[in-house]
Amino acid sequence: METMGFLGPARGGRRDQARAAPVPSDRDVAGLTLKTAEAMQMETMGFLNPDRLNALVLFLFFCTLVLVFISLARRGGRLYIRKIAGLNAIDEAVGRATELGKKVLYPPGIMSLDENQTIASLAVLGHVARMTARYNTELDVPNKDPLTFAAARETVKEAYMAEGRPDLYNDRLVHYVTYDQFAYTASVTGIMVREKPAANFLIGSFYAESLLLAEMGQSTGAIQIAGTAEIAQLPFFVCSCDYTLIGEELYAAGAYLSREPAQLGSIKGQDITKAAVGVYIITATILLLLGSGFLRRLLTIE
Amino acid sequence: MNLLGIWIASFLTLCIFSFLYKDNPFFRFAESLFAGVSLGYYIGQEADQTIRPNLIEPLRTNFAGNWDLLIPALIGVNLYTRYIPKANWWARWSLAIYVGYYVGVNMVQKLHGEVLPQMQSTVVPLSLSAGPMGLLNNLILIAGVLSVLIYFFFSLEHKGAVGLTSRVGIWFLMLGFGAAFGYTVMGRVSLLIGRLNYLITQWAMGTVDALGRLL
Amino acid sequence: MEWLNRLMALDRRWIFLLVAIGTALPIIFPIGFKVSVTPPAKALFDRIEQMGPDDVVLLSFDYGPSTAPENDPMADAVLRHCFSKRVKVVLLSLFPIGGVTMADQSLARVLRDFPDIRRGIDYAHLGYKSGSQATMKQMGEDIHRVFPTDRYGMALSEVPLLQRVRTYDDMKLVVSFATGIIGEWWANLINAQFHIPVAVGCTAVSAPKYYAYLQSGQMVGLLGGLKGASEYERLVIDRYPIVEAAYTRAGLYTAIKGMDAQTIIHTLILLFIIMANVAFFAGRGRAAQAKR
Amino acid sequence: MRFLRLQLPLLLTALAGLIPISAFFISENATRVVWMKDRLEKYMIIIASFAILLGVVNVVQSNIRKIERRQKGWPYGAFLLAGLLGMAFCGIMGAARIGPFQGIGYTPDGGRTPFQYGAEFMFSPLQATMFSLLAFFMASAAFRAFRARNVEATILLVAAGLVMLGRIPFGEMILGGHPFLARLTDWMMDWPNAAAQRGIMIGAALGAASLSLRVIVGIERSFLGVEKSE
Repeated sequence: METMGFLGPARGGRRDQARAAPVPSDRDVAGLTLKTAEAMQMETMGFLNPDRLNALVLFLFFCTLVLVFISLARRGGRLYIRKIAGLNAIDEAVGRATELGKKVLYPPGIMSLDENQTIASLAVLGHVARMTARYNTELDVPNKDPLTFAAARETVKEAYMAEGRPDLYNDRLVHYVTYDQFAYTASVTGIMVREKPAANFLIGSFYAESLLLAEMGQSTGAIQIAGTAEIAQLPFFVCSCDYTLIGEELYAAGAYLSREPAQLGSIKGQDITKAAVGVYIITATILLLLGSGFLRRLLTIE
Repeated sequence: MNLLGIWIASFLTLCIFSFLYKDNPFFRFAESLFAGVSLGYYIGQEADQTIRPNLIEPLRTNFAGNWDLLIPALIGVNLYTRYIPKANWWARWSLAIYVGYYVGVNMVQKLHGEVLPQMQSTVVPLSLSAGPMGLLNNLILIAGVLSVLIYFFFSLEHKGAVGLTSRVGIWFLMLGFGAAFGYTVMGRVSLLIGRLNYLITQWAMGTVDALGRLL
Repeated sequence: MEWLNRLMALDRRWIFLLVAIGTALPIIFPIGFKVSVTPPAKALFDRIEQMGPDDVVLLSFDYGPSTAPENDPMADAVLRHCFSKRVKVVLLSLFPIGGVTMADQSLARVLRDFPDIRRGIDYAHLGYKSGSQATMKQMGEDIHRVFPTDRYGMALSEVPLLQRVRTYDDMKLVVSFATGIIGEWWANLINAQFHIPVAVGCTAVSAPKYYAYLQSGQMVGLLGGLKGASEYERLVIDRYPIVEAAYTRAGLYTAIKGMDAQTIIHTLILLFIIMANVAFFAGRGRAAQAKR
Repeated sequence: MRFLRLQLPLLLTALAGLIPISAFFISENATRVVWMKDRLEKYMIIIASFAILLGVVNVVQSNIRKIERRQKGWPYGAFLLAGLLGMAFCGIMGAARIGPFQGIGYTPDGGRTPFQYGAEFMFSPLQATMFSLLAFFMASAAFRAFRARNVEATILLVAAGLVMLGRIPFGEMILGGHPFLARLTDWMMDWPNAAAQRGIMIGAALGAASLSLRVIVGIERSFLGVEKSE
């Protein structure tokens, strides 16, 4: 993960991976001749890639469940969603900034829109921006990725419109800093020590800068709510922030905050899939114990 | 030229380190310069490594075969319509295409590349063939994965058995986080060693060397 | 009990100062904590030790400046080992951001102590080539086609050493000094297809991943982070006096010095943690008493 | 109008999302689909490159405003612009191969292009130094956070402490040369830590996939700024 931590995001992450060749499969190693033979065989086998049938089954299973629960929720089925402490604390954090007359700082991660965590972060940003609009609290959204910057501007603008406060919105709320991970970190820590925001939201995809931002924010006494699915960075957020959204909690945050039935329904569908995954693991383990590796083999990816 | 460069680099290094004491004009200078230089750096990188080989060169050498590359160029240019008051919502189209594409890529990648293999490596033999320790390890692995998954259940109240299991899940998370924290300290310390070593050997000793040669 | 409160609220700048001193001191005054050698490092050492002056080793520099403090010492140590043993070396880089500079610099550092090692005869430097995976595979067919000229602009056919090196079959070992995925490709792609033994020197953070390749036999040796590098330095120093002289030169950065700093910082952090907890519990005890 | 403003973006998102999904499941000899996916991948890289200027425009605008109005700290805005323009100029001239600007790396004879000079003596050291600050913050975070406040914090603390001890020769010294701590470290990384990571990963992957689906069907649209009321 070291490259991802340092060079990856600095050079634009996924786009670089896209440029590099994908991780090789056995077929690649076997060489071209095999490939053509197999291609001929596949032509007779039809339209679908036989290597990915297991993924297709999972995909269809997952989509069906999520979509079914979305439509059930829309028809008015009541859904229970457990409390997520980090998200309930958002009100408290923005409230404190309002009381103290200080700003709310929201760096939406350092990755582009090609990363789902960024999309998830923007959903939370929409909620936070509506609150700052409602209470007339200053909001500051510094950006590292230019596309995220463009989208964050739309998100915040729409939040201020929705709250009926277009007068409070201006383009300076969301601004661009630089494309380098650590130059961005230097600027954001600069904002933290100079302007002493009362609440810092570190939600999205963060890499090595996570600890720098979180520790610096901690030293200025801000309430900090962090959230990421970058496993390597979670320990630092957990140590230095008041609340941390871990992995899946980040992705669910937008739905949780929106309280829209459709969004909550998707979370229910996701939960059922998770249960199915657990049951599958247990069943496959028992079968393996009885001497059949069949269910385990089904999970093999080419 | 080289020694001058090393002096510049060392000065900037010290400017950044000064922030550890407190915010000061030197750090602010380095911070601003860094923001500017890095942005300029990526403009250069993108121009030379992306725009040139992926857009300009293909269009120049074989326009007929690559004319379609003008489409993304147009989508890219469309991002700037935000500055035209009447068309300031056109940019949405570009964002929609970009987000849509990657959301699709991520969806299959996550299900195929993460869920399936992680499930598979959790299905481990619970037999004594690998010795009692091997069995214990495998049990720990399965228990850990399942309890963490239970922690992530959103639509169940965390009470009773579910609450207990999810608590165990949190313990697993904390153990993992602690271990990972301790493990990372090492790599980070070597970064600092690298910087201090630069200051000591390249800058201090390099300057002494150069002075010696001069005299 | 005032000191307890003060300790709990210790200004972190004191911690910063101690960390700075703890890191800088060993660079200037090496301590030389004893390093125990692990089997994966010894395996790589033994393999090169068994080679003779006719054998060729390929060193791939697959890292950049960001992890140089970890990767540099391993590259230097392996290079010194090969040169002491007169094993022939071919260098190249597949890492786009600064990899080839790493190779240049490592070579320059090591050559200072080996005045009789000749370019083109004892070693060859191919330079950088993009396309990592594809390049690696093409090299299995013909290195001369992938690299028409060497780092210094000379045609490969005119470099004496390379006249007899055309594919992986002409080499005995690949050592990749890697920060990211390229090291894994050597192990799971090139080793699988061309059967040339592979060893990797990786960063501490990625070491656990490589253990899997080691266990499955796709790799013959592993140097993990600064610790692995210091082990290799120790092995080479103990075996070759000429290298020992090189390593005692003032101002040279070595993994052994790095490990000193590492040890001091880890100990320091552990002491901080213990102090903080003692103060925390003492404080809590008093609070409980006050309540009663 | 309403279609262009609201429905078209949602439609484009869904369409763009379905292409890589179907390409993924369709066999590789359906060359058309694969070609289209490869082509789209290239497109995205180009689109993203165009976006960087969007950020540059914003940075230049706001700093010029700062300097013009002599706002607090305006000289820093000037430094920023100087760095930006200087580096960008060398880079663009290098990409176009004009005059002494032959590329952005080293020249064939081993010298540095102006861009490389800036990268090597300003950009890289600044980056590496910021990165190295982590060593300091690791120490201060450990000091503050690792206190045995409750069960969870204690587990965190003990795991971190043991691993740190297991990674240095000192740990072995305490145990009289026995590599127990090093082995314990490896065990913790290989088993409990792997289990935790795997659990997070499976959960997060499902969460991400669910988010993807919400975006594709148009339920989640904050990133577009499309009004909920529209």
